[in-house]
Amino acid sequence: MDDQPLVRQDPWQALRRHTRARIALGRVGSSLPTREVLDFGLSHAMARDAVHLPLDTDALRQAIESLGHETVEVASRAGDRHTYLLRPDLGRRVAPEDVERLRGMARQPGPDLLFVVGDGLSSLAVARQAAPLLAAVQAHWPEGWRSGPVVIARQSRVALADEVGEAMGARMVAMLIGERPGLTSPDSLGVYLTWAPRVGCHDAQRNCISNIRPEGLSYAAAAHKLLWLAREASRMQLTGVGLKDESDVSVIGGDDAPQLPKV
Amino acid sequence: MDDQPLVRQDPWQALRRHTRARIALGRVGSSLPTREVLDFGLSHAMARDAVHLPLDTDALRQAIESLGHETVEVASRAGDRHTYLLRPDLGRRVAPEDVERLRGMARQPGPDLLFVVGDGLSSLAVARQAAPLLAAVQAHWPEGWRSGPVVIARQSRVALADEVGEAMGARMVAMLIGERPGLTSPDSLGVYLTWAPRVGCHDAQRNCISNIRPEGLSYAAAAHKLLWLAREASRMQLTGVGLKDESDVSVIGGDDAPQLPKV
Amino acid sequence: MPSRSSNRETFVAYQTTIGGLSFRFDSLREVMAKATPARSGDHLAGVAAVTDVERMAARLCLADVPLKAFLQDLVVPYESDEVTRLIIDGHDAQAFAPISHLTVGDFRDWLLADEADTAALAGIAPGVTPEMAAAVCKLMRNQDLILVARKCSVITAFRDTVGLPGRLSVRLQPNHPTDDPRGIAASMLDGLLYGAGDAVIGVNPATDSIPALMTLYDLLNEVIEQYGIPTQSCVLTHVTNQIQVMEKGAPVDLVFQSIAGTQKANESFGINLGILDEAYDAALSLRRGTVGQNVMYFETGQGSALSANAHHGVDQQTCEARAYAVARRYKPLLTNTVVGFIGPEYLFDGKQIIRAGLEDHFCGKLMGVPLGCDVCYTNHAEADQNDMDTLLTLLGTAGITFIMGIPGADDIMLNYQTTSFHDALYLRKVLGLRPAPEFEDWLKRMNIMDAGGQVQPVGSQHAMLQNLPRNLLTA
Amino acid sequence: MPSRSSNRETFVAYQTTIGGLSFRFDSLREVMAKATPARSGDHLAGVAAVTDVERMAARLCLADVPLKAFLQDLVVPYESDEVTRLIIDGHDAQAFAPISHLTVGDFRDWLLADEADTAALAGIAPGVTPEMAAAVCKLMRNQDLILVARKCSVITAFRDTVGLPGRLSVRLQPNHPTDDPRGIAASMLDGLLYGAGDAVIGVNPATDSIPALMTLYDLLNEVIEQYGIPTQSCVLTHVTNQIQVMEKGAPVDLVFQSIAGTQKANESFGINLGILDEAYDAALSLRRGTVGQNVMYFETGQGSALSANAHHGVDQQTCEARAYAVARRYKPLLTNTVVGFIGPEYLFDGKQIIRAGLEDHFCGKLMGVPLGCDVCYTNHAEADQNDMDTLLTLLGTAGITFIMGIPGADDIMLNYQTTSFHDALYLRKVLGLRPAPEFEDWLKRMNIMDAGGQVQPVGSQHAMLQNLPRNLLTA
Ligand code: B12
Ligand code: B12
Repeated sequence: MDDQPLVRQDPWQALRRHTRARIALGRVGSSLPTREVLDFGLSHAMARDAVHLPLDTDALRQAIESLGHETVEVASRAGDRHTYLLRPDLGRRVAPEDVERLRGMARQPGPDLLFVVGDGLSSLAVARQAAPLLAAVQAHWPEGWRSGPVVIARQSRVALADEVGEAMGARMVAMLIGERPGLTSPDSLGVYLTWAPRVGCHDAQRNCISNIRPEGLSYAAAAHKLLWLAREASRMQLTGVGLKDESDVSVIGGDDAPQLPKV
Repeated sequence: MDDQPLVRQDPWQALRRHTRARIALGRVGSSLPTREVLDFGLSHAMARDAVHLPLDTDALRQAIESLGHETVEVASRAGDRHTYLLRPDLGRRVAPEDVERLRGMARQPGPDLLFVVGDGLSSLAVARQAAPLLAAVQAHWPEGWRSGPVVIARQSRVALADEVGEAMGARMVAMLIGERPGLTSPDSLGVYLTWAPRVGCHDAQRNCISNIRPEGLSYAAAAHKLLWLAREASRMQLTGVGLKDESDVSVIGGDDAPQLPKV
Repeated sequence: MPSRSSNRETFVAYQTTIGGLSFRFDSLREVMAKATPARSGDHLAGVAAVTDVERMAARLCLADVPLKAFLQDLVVPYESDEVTRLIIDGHDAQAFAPISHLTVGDFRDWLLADEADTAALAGIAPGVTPEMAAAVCKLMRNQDLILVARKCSVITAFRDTVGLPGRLSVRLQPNHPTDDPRGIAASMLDGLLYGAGDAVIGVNPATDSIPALMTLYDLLNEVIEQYGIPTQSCVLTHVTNQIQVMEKGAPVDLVFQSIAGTQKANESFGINLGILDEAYDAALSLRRGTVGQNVMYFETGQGSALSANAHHGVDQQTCEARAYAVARRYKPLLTNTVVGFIGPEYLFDGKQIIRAGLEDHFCGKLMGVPLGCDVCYTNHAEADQNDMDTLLTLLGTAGITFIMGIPGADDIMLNYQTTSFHDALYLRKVLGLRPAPEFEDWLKRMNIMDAGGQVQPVGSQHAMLQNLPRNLLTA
Repeated sequence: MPSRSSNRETFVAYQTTIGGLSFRFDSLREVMAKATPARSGDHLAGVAAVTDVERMAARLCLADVPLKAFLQDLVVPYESDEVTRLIIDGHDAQAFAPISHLTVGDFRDWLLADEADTAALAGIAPGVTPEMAAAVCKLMRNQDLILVARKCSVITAFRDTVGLPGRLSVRLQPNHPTDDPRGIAASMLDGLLYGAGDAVIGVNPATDSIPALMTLYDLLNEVIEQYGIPTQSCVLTHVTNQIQVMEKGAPVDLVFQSIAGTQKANESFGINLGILDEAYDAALSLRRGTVGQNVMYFETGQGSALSANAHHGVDQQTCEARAYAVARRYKPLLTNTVVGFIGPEYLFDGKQIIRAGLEDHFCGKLMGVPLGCDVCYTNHAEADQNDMDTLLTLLGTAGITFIMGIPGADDIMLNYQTTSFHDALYLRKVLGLRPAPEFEDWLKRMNIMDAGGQVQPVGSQHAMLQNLPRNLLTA
């Protein structure tokens, strides 16, 4: 067994340029080579840390305010990370005192589209992608639409935006939230758009745009999709399964929004 | 499959009178019948509780004192049950203030045989078997042997007796300790006898008598064995692998000590 | 019929006494929940037993409940839940007859007897309601779940035959965070050359956009045709999207949907039985299967009903089994429990994930559903690759129908770790399992598998590398 | 030779950098300890990695260590430890040659390659030191430990042949809290009628008394002769007692001893290699074996060295592997890791017990030792029967040589839960494993096993029930 290399390489290494998926790893017998097992283990150790990394709200607030937005900070009812992980029910609700504060800030009529930025399962995602995405949205903000302050939420789940939106009297709310960190994508942002937000909305009543980060969906593409969906939602007075995303068709007309990769 | 009973009984049920082992349980296919799985699960739930049951030192002290012994209470360095379970090193050492107290009580010359009663892994064992065993020992106490106070120790391991014995200047120490609780024997007591106890003695330097409880080794038989070993230890100036238990031979002479079951 | 759920009051409370302590449970639902092995989701829901002894007390009660009681004492009301109605109205009394006289405890004994062979188990499957399966499961040890599941056989077919004894199929899951067709094709090739893909080539699209989905269908279809692979494709978007693309003429092999065990949970997924019926009929009418017409692929997973606050006080394992009743209605090719997928709030650690995986597989198979398992965990759970190896090996022994296959076990779009192509080879090797027969023939024809049935390394001159999928050439 | 251990200083410190953070380890011993999967014993000893990232850093370092380094950089000093001397002086350089150029990381790759078949693995075994086995083990996933162990074959014999491929043997462990011969005989009968006992009939005596031990030997010997069982007996008392009873003419088949991986730990057990040599010679001279002369039975288990404060800063898994070097010297019939036996201070929960069981089995087999496993837990550990089912099934898949068999899994003398006769039948059934061939023939002759190889219920007229062991008659 000495004349053969220990690890049998896969001869399709070149395809690696098309994806960050762990393809062409090679094999020993039918198993993963040691170097891949170690690399994977290291990624796992780091991804676990990413889950627990607290959100630097100061830095985020500054980044968002520098775009010209007001910000408000709220906390969910999950007091710490451990509670957050085991009690999604608490992560979906705004701390009572913060609800009051939001109600106090509400204006009549409320925002057409309110933004909530929540740490979710990856504060890294929010730290890296939230401000650039907001900037991209701003660049194409629909004429005449009222905005509101950007609400920054700690220990939050997607549905927390419902209570925020309700308290602020928003027509629609977009939750920008850290998706759970993966080994290769520890900083991926998801956006969940909900028409007529109120406590008790369910997920079939939202639309989702996911995998937003430089190696995933670009800010520009995500912003385009979000505004397309928001406009349609406004027209149809709903979000969720009833609202089908045809945004890629509309771009074919020569709009300046970037296209998704095509075959 | 309807004419046969669901559970195939084993036709050697009668042998159950010879042992509390779970024999002749019957079978379904080759698996345990449901009733046995449930019975086992219940025993497990209860045995787990037994591990955590704290020792009622007041009751134990009274029982021992009513035999005419003085008692002293000490604690190990393991502050609570959780620490105790994970830190045997701490359970083997007497709390520093208690060591001082013991040293203060030591007389010259020290006891020939000192008793330590430790909760170990089953406070139930100690609560039930310690006083009766001490009584049985007392009944055959060697003439002229000095005793000492009975030391009651919380959160203790076997080796804790070494430090106690050393502090009290004992020639020998016998640790009466709760063995880990089994499903069928949650209250079994073990005795570990150590010649010239001092911190750092190892287990090859002790003798052990185990499974003391009414359904196991009787108090009388255990006491007989212990005193036989103690006398021999005294003669040979050692305990441990060098001291072989021949106590069952000596009883054949017509001694009044009870015999172990024989073929 | 509507009177069924109100019958519940006619049952006396469930109670038992242990060592002087008396335990009382107000409903069958409560007995079921408290009898369940500990898991975080049931704690979250507030329905779990508080002590080990209370848990055993509930099991003792449960063991004495007659199976018939589950047809009367309904854990979710008949009137307000279409899944309950499906279970009750669709119950096959004839199939149930051989076990109708048994208690839950007896049922476990019955299942483990050697007389309960593959045929006997297949015979009773339509008579087993999800609640019966869940109940008996709670009395069973891991080894029981393995032993009985192994005796069950559920065989389905589309372009190949899935679930034959001694076989293990793999879903090839070539996900990409932007659905980039080159990225997806590259992962497909990786998987095919590692012998994976006989269950389905199923991609989770990052996008929800109809035009982009159409593109994906074409891509999958082209690769399957280009290499003549006896397998089926699937795009795991919302079922309503799939209905739309079928109308637009997309080449849809399998229709996918996530399903849950209560009407309300399904509503939170934006579905109901009517929508599923519609999709099912549409897919059947395409007649794209060659060796069979099982056209549905479902995913389930403990915790989804609770997450949607739609669990009605029912424990998550019972909710999960109810989802299999939904699946069963549509004779699916595949049903997949994504067991550690959601997170630690439902299954805290490796131990809970392992147990749940075995439970789900057992309940599904007992009910006659072709259960596979996404042996997986997230980075916020207390689990690691060793736990996955463990569950994988146990499920292989239990006769799991299929598992996932992903490059290097790392899903770069869904952000979790599942099983890799290498893992599948491990399992096939260590337990002597083979792919679906049609796919196995194809692997041999393509010189991916040797005569001894081992998937061997291919050289750079391999036919598939010389003849790449179209979109990889135009890169 | 004595210079070996001081050579350590010539090695540079082990270090690696991860994402800007640099990790440094002062010794190979430290790298080994920190590379180990998390377990309570290493925390107790203060040698475990503090974070997951530090653990991975240690593994990265360890992967680059040449196997040769383990012959130089000794984890326990050569001068002061006879186990180290045994390892170094007994190292077979010729057997080591095929792997001598490898690093630890390469060694894992080498082991997993298909070319590393049973013969190749047997060839290197005498060249594998415990530290090499422990090191590579730390880089391996559970599935790797299973896959490689499965390829290893260690066959031994006394009155039957243990360790043949496709076979699983069982130690019948008929313990009783007062060594009551009727109680012991009753448990023996129970086990034999369930097809258990081909590894050994081995009783742990509650007593340490020489006369009482003589009685036990006679009892075991009589039952074996009465039924003509092709198996061996053992009384698990201290080896010095066994030397005494052999002198007194007791019918000793196997000599037993608990062993550990350092001289100091063995001293705390009251033994050293000299004592073991003496016992070994004495047992060999009795020539009581028929088909072979493997006369020793050892037990080991992670944590014993640390418990005796005799671990020298070495992690518990490496200490354990060193115990196999002691075992190997005596060509034992059986070596048994009692994996969850001691308690949670060394292996906290089911997960740690499962991992340790797989590690021990792998290391033992790799070193050429006939490893069995006492798949067990105590009531103070966080484990239950489900964990045992899991480990049992994994070890069966990995080709474990033997397991324990106890009535109902409950040892009423040692106070812990191990595997039952039923568990052994489960494992044999689900994986198609058979007992030792001579014992299998006996089971068939005795109408305990049917022609299909299944152990079937016997009727009350069964020959063994009609002809009870003597002491059960005189009850
Ligand atoms: C976890 C998860 C689920 C879980 C959610 C249960 C739970 N309690 O977490 C389950 C398995 C039930 C699920 C189901 C579905 N999901 Co999903 N899911 C995810 C995943 C992997 C992670 C989400 C996350 O990290 N959220 C962040 C945390 C902090 O928020 P949270 O409040 O804890 O989680 C909530 C949301 O995740 C929400 N949610 C989950 N999936 C979806 C999908 C849609 C369309 C919406 C509106 C909401 C939603 O449910 C959770 C509870 O409220 C993402 C992939 C990703 N990279 O993000 C896909 C993802 C969001 N899901 C997706 C899809 C398509 C679905 C389904 C529609 C599939 C189907 N055909 O049935 C269903 C139904 C969704 C619904 N209406 O409820 C797509 C969305 C594509 C898109 N752009 O619209 C994604 C991006 C993955 C994919 N590409 O397939 N999902
Ligand atoms: C756990 C255990 C062990 C563990 C101890 C490691 C540990 N850290 O716990 C291991 C596996 C290493 C072990 C080894 C042996 N044990 Co042991 N062990 C037990 C067991 C099951 C439980 C003990 C217990 O609960 N202790 C109570 C707790 C609270 O105390 P602890 O401080 O945590 O534990 C200490 C003692 O248990 C001590 N210890 C353990 N076994 C023995 C045996 C002897 C002779 C002595 C002196 C001390 C000793 O070691 C521990 C650490 O210091 C008992 C059975 C029982 N029902 O009690 C048998 C038991 C005590 N052991 C026994 C024997 C024979 C042995 C061995 C001599 C076997 C052999 N041939 O090598 C060896 C060597 C013992 C030694 N000199 O160190 C016999 C003793 C018979 C007798 N009357 O003398 C018993 C009764 C079981 C049996 N019947 O086989 N044992």
